[in-house]
Amino acid sequence: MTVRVQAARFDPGAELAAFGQGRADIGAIVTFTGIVRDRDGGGLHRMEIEHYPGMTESAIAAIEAEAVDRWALRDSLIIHRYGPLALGEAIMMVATAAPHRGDAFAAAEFLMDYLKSRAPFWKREVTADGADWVAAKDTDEAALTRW
Amino acid sequence: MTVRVQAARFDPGAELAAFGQGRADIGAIVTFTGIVRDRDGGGLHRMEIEHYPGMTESAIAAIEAEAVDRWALRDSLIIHRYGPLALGEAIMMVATAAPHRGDAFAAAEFLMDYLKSRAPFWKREVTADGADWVAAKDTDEAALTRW
Amino acid sequence: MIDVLYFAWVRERIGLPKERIETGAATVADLVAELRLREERYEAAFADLTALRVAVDQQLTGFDAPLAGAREVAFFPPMTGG
Amino acid sequence: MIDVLYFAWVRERIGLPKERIETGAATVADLVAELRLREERYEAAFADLTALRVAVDQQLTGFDAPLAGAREVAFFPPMTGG
Repeated sequence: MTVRVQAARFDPGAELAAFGQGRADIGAIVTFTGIVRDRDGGGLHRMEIEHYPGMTESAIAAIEAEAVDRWALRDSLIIHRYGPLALGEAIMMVATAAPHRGDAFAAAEFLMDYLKSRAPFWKREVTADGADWVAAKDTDEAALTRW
Repeated sequence: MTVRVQAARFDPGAELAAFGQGRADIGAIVTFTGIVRDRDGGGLHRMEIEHYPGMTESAIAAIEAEAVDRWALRDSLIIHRYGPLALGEAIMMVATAAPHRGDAFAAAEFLMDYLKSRAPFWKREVTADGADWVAAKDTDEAALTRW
Repeated sequence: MIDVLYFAWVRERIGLPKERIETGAATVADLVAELRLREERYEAAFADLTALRVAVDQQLTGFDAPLAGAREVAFFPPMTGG
Repeated sequence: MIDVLYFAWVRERIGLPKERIETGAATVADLVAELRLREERYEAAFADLTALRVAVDQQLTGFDAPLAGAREVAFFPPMTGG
């Protein structure tokens, strides 16, 4: 069970390659990678992510602990960046390992839904016109009710 | 959109690293990796997968086409091995890329559910006592009804 | 003449992966009835059709599927890929 | 004395990330009421509480949360990580 909150870039492929190695009881690994996407009309210069040091780590650890409690996870990984990010760069990654696919998928979606709405990160999109804070979606909060 | 049916081993980390590169319209990548897991009581020597050459490729392509039709996928990848596989090796992998996470997760789960029950692969577990065909689970067939 | 393929434990029970069969069977079910009359190993393989799946020309179908024009029929247990 | 932290557009509207405040406020809502009376920039930041979230000692909570013993209160918009 690993949590990393960092400004540095990371390589999702290398993370997956190292994840869940050397265990005979893992049958399913699910990963989610969030990537800096251009605006629908284009024009994104970069993304900036602000976070709440101290609370970020404890909030993510609490979310991860709940996932471990609810599903048969053998391992989990959460990486989330902050600071400036370029178009196409990985923002964050979640990985879950379980004996069966149902637990791995459910836990990964649970982690994503909770990270979206309960971990103290705020995204800002920088364009030629300035910088806009990304608004939370009603659907993000609604997604929590399914768990 | 890529489909590979192969006997050779593959590296899920390298596949993820190469997947969805160079596009500005991808915000979410989900991967599933199926791994040879030991039996609950231990004792697995290896797994063997039989398949139906010709039908395998067309069945997977049809499943992938339906996923592309139903969700806003920007890219997808399906790799499935056959032949002998050692404990801990990757059996198969699915990757989906979409603007938003909901589509990427749903399409990956859909692909997995259909690959399990509609692509012509049969797993056999080899132990010191012989070889047993893995039985399909009722839950695998039931999983299709949610789509 | 039609190619009949067997996979997994169906192949093992019948003892071969593929054979060419001369048949006038109108449907998959008719073909199965013919095969069951041949030898004990076919009877053993086809004893419980609910445990079997069938593909005609590499498309999953039901046992009531017609065989007119078909080149290939395959019998196998439920798939366990993924 | 309590540390009050602001993030994202709350920080921008108030114009600073953190301040130490001498207060006898019993709850978060009481503290917000005090801050709104200070200056226009606080009024602008706290005008719509439904657009804000609050954490006391780094735990998400509601505006009715008590402040007795609290060392740190943070105000911010709904999170947008992931």
